[in-house]
Amino acid sequence: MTTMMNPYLPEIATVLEVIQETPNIKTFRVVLNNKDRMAKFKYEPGQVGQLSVFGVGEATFVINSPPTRMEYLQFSVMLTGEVTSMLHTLSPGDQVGVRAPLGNWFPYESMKGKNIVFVGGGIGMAPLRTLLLFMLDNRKDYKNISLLYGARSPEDMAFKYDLPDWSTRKDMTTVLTIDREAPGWEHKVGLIPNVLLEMNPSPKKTVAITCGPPIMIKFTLQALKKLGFEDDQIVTTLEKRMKCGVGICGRCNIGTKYVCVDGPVFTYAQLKELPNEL
Amino acid sequence: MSKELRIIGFLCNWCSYGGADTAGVGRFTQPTDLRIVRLPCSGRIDPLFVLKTLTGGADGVLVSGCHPRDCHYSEGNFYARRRLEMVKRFLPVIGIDPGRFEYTWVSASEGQRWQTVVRGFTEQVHALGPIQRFGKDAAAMAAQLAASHA
Amino acid sequence: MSAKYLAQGDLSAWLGALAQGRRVLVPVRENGAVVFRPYGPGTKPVLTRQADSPPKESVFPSTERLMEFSYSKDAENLGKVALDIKETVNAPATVVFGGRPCDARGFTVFDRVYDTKTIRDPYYAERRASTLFVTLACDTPETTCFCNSVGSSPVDADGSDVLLTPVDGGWLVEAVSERGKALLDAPALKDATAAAQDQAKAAKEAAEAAMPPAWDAAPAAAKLLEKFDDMGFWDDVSAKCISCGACTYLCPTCYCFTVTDERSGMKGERIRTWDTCMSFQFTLEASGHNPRPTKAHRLKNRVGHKFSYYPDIHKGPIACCGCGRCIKLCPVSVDIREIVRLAMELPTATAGKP
Amino acid sequence: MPILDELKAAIAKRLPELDVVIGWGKGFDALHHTPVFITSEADLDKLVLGPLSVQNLATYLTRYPKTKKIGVVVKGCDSRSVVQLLQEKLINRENVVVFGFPCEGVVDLEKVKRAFEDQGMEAARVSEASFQGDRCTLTSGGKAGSLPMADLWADKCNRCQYHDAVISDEFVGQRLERKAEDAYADVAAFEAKPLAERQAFWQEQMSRCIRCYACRNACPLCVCRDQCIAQTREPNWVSQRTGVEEKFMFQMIHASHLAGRCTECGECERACPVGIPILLLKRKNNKEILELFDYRAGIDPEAKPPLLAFKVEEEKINERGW
Amino acid sequence: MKIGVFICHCGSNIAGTVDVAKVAEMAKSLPEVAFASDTMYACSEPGQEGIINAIKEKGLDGAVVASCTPRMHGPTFMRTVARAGLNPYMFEMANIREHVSWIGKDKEANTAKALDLVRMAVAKLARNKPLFAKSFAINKRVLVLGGGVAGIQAALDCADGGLEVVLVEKTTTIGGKMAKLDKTFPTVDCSCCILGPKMVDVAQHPNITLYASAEVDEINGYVGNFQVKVRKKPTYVDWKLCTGCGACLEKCPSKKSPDLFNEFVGTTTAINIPFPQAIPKKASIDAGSCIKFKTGKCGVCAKVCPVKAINYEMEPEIVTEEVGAVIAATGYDLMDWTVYEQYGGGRYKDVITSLQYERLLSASGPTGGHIKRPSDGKEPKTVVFIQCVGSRDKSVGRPYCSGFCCMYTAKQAILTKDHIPDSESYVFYMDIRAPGKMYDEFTRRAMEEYGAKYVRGRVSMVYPSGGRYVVRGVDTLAGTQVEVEADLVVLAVGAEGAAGAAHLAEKLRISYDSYGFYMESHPKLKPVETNTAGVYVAGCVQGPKDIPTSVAQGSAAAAKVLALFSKDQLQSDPQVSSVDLKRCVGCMKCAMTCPFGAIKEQEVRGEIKAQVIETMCQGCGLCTATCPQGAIQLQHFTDNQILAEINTLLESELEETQG
Repeated sequence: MTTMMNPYLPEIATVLEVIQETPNIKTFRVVLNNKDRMAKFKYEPGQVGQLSVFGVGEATFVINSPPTRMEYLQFSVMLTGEVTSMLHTLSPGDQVGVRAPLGNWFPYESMKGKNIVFVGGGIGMAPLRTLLLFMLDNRKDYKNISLLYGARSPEDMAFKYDLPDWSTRKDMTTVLTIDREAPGWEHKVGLIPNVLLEMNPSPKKTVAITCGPPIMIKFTLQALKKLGFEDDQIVTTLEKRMKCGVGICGRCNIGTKYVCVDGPVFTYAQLKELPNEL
Repeated sequence: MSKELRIIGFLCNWCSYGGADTAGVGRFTQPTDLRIVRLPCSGRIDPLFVLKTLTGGADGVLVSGCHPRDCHYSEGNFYARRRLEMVKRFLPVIGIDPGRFEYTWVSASEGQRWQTVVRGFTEQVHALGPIQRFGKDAAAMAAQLAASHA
Repeated sequence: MSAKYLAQGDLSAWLGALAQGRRVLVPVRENGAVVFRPYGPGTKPVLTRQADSPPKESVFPSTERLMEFSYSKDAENLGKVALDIKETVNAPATVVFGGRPCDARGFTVFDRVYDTKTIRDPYYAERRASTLFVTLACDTPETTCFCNSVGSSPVDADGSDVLLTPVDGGWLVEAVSERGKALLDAPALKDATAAAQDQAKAAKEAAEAAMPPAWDAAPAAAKLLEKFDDMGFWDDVSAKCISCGACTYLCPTCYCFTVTDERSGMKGERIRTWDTCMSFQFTLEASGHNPRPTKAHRLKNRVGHKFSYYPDIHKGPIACCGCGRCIKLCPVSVDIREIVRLAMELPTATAGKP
Repeated sequence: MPILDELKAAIAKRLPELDVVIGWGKGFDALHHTPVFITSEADLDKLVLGPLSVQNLATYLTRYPKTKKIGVVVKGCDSRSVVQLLQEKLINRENVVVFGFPCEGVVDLEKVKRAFEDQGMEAARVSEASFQGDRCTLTSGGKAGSLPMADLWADKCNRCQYHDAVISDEFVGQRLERKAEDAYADVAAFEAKPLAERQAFWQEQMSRCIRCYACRNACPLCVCRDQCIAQTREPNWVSQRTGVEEKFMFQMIHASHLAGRCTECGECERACPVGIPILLLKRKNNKEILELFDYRAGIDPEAKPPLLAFKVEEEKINERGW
Repeated sequence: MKIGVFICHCGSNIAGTVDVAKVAEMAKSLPEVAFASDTMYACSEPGQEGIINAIKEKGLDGAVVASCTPRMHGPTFMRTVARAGLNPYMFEMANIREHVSWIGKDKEANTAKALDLVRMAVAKLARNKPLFAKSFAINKRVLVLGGGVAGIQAALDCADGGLEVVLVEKTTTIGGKMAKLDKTFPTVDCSCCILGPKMVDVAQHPNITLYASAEVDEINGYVGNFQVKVRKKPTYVDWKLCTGCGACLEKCPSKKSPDLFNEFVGTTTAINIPFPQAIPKKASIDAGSCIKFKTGKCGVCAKVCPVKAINYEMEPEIVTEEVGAVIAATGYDLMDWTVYEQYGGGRYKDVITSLQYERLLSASGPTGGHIKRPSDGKEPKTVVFIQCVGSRDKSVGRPYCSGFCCMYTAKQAILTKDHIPDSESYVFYMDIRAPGKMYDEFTRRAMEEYGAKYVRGRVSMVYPSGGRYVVRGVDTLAGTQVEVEADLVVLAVGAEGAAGAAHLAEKLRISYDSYGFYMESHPKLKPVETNTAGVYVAGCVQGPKDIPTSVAQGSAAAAKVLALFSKDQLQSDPQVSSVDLKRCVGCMKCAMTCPFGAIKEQEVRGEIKAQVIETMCQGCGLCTATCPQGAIQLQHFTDNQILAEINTLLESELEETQG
């Protein structure tokens, strides 16, 4: 008889709060209905979860609230397909399914004592937010923390509620940028890789963590290389079409690696080892 | 008439839906089996709607549009006429009585004609009785036939 | 327990006995295709050739319900809707009778993925536990058979519970597993004579000898990875592929699936269905991006998964049982043997591009 | 000169202007041919032609960009698919070179399998096969057997009206100029059965369907393929539920989308790995199309498909309808 | 999604035979429904307020109203929903009055049916998306087709309203049928005298461009932005030069040309000006009868023309005009009465049409206003008028009443007496239809003052006898057979759509009936609109009507155009088709069937894809039914929405079979 959990069976959760982050991104804060399980719920920064709207289906999102702040689990959802458009119709009180945590996480243990550079673009900021907040909550474990966060326009910038804190904190450096000039914008204007080169972070005892749209990742990697970062000093997190989330259903593999169990977090060195099928 | 059967009508907004309205305004009594889906034009009807509805368990499907040459969109019902005729002729090969599907033309002023159409079609479907459904019913039938052949 | 003997005339008696209280799936002919169907009185099993569909459905149905869900409203506040989910595991006691060694072996490929130390798929696992395989050893290979090249043989008992070997007037019946032993306790089965046992041994040897020469597919693992970026190679070998799913759905080892919700009114079900990596939709992302956009990418994944990634992850075994159905039933005869051999730079029947 | 050599010569002549020529080559055993893709003169050796050249190679034409220059060898029936694709402007006439030949017919491998099985021979274990004159000789398991070709031709060949390609840029060999009658007797015979029996027939046949969509993907005119509505949720015509009605819905989609377009190459049915006789559904539509509109698909590249056209006065459709 | 359901009692109209409270109660259990209630009159102000309040209080995303037909109050409730702050398309209606409560008395069955209709509406609404109208600029010019009195009126009113008008007339002069009439009823004033000044106004109006002897070849585009190709037929006279002096007419040796304007009563010259008041007053050559064209010799007109305007080489010319609206006023023609074998089928010279008789009466006509029999030029003493020739006669496929014949026949009887005081007129009629102002009085005058003998009955036969015609009919009032010996028989021939009307309608993409009359948008409430936005009708093109009504419609159509053009931008209906570019395979079958030319090819990253021109799409959905991939979807009537309605109805049964 089975002692292990049915890996396909979601926990039922209630939407606490819905935040319209940008015109096409909404954030959902949910709690598991089973209080005991919610209390015991454990996960690591960078792990993902599957959100279910029963009748429509499941989709994968990173848990972008840190395990150090357990009032709720936060997921940010960009409007792309059937499940996400249904998620966007939800309001507080609505019931969803949650299967989490899934996948691996950021190797924060090995980052202890190092300088950290976060480079996030658009919705790619979501996984970085988890780790950033986690590090801020364990601030003494890390040395300098800097964040470069870019979006197409001010409206497309998510997590606006975090930005005042991040911008004013003394224990981190925050640079915000948008692609093109916009009225009222008081931060940087320019593409992320270019701004990153301007920031000129030293690779010495530093880890860069980056996530964003494929084209941004491509040029950010180039920029980081130019700045002298080694492949194993760069960490990123991938997105793939997933179904089961537990390495069975067979679609999210890149060669031998299943993004849902072996990922989504990879160092650039690991990525380079994988066949070229992103 | 016996127990209600499931009859689904697809009506164009401009003529036949209006004709059904006119029938209502005129209090032209009709059987209650029919459920109407309103569409802009008979040309909007993908023949697959008819097939999906019948194989999905409806006992009858009725399509009605503007009379040929009177289409609100000038040509929609011309295309519909060909497509619907084809679907009607197709039904026998999948084992569905073609009498379960009819298509016709009723204008917005023809309340009386609408009444006649609904009465006639409902009677026709009742004469055929409840449809044998793909899935359960037909599986039983297949088993029965196999047994009788064995 | 010693081996038993089943006379041809006693076959239906044994099948009838096996069918008491469980379903017995046997290969039967339907309009030219041989498929597994529940045994009933009068059923005539086809034991002379490999079934067109393997008995994959017995443990891994093409469609199965994972759970039911239902919504219910708060009478006081209609906008407040509660959700309830119910797990639906369904594992009827089953015997799969008359499959071939390759068919039974297919599930060993599943086992390494579906029931491991870290993850257990309860739907699969429970059905696997409730299903027994009475397998018929092969005598003569079909033109598409190549089990001996993927680490198996026409008389391989791996994955089976009982093995039948053709002997004069019937079959030698040997239990392979403990569970299989229980099946042998039947009046239709007689104790096997030594002669029958010798005949069976000879038959097994003959069957193995009848196979075309084996080529070891193990080195393909590395070779295929080397060819990963050689899209010219994959374009060539996939040129005739029409991207249907016949190869994967008829494969005893292909285990990929998709999950879909179907809802009617306030309730519905979450179901899982076979999926195929040959389909464009398999990896299509909501954004429209597809990491495997062409049939060349997808065929690469099918071959790669079977002969490279799976052996790599599971340290050896190839995710192919060599049954040859993907070749035999492919509408355009895409031949996985040729592709693997080409990747391994071995000579092929068509010498060069397929 | 044997037709095959003529064909090789014709292809060799046109090959320099083409990116690829699609023909048939030897398959995995003596009873199978398989598509081959010829890009150089050396590849010409792979070319074969005969009663085993069953696949309709026109199905590959739409899988290339329209700008690619492609040669394709066609049987009479296959050529109609080419015409239909041209009619629908799905391929560019100037980028396709059609190689025609007088086609005597192809065998139905299912018939071969069964006929030899009756002689105690397994076609799946064939070691040699030959098609000489009107007989087919097979060696399997050390035994040899012979059968008249008349018993083995595919049904479509027995009723073939287009042995010679209806369109070709290069035609090799002598035209057969032969024409059988096709009164759709198979459709009529099926429809003579009681209604419930017809439905039960499909119920039983479709219960074998594994939704592999080989029927669709082998079809030269199923040009939606990756975008087929059988596999979308938007629109959501077919659910993933297990019922036969769901599986059958796709066959209705296929038949419906092919109405007035199907050229009866029979690939859908041939490709089906579990032997579901789905061509019947398309034949039924074709019968009606012929009756209603006096139209056969794949004959005239300039014609307009009847379901994409109309007449203000239809001769054969009762205007008042029901 | 949170849906509100509102079940209307409609007083007792619905509540009488539907248990509305039960429907509302059961609706509460439907998926997505967060609020349901019944309401006395949903369309009333309090009813609408109730809907608005519920939407606001319950935070609803959409509303279903189950009441009357959406054709009646659909727009009303869309505005209600919009007032509550929702997109108006987040609304669906269930028709439980016309389609339920009014057509059956079985309350239980009606209630079940009403609930089904509500379920369907809810299922559909759950898949509705907000739709937004797009604005586009308009070209404030108007095309008027047909220079009869309706077209003239429309053109003048539009021009006076400041619009640029393009007036296209098929023949060489405007004036239409009215110009051919001698007098008009019931005032008996000179037709040409009252029309003439208006024709001159057209010629002189700075805002009007007149193309006579021209037809429309092609119309593309959509409301606000039509492109029209006008084909100017060759007149062989350069109208820029022609002064209308008439010198050519006098000298033309070909005097046997058919006289179109005079309805073929008599003949005219091959080069001619139809009548003295013609606008434009320019000569044109009838190539069919001109000697120069037939033999290559002659050329007299070219020699005598003082301004050298004759040009035998003239070719048709295509002019493209861009307009924002079109008024079709192409009028009517008489039906082909020769199908009446019993009246001689056209073989008797003295059996003529009423319009020919008008020309005989007219002072500018071929007889100079003297009534002369066509056969021998003698003055008729007994004239028989036969009514309803090709009207109200199913046997010739003309079941409708042409409306104006009763009145002009009375007028012609009066005029006959005026012209020939010792004449006798007989009128065979079916009914006298004279419903206008002073109309009935007028017919009575014909009988009472002018002694016209009205015989109620059909004429069964007319046959010649000794230079006269025996008209045999029946007097149904007296119940006797009647025979009258007549010198002249005048047939009141029924009207039908003008020749070529059907063809033009197809270019305009509007529908027409089997008699060639154009369909108005609504027979009562939208009499001059058509179902193609920006295309209007005026006058007899829509159906037979008399002069005052035609003029009124001309003005009405003009008013509609002026109202349309009062805005600088129009909004397109957002309920149009839209293409999923990811899924379109570019087969363009949609474009092949689109009746409006609203789908064009576009190239997206090197691939052909379909593109909907939203302003041209009329929302019929033919493309959606055509597209095999379902990649083009008519918004608001998507496949999934319709499938949801179907599935909802089949649902209870579906659940039983799932495996």
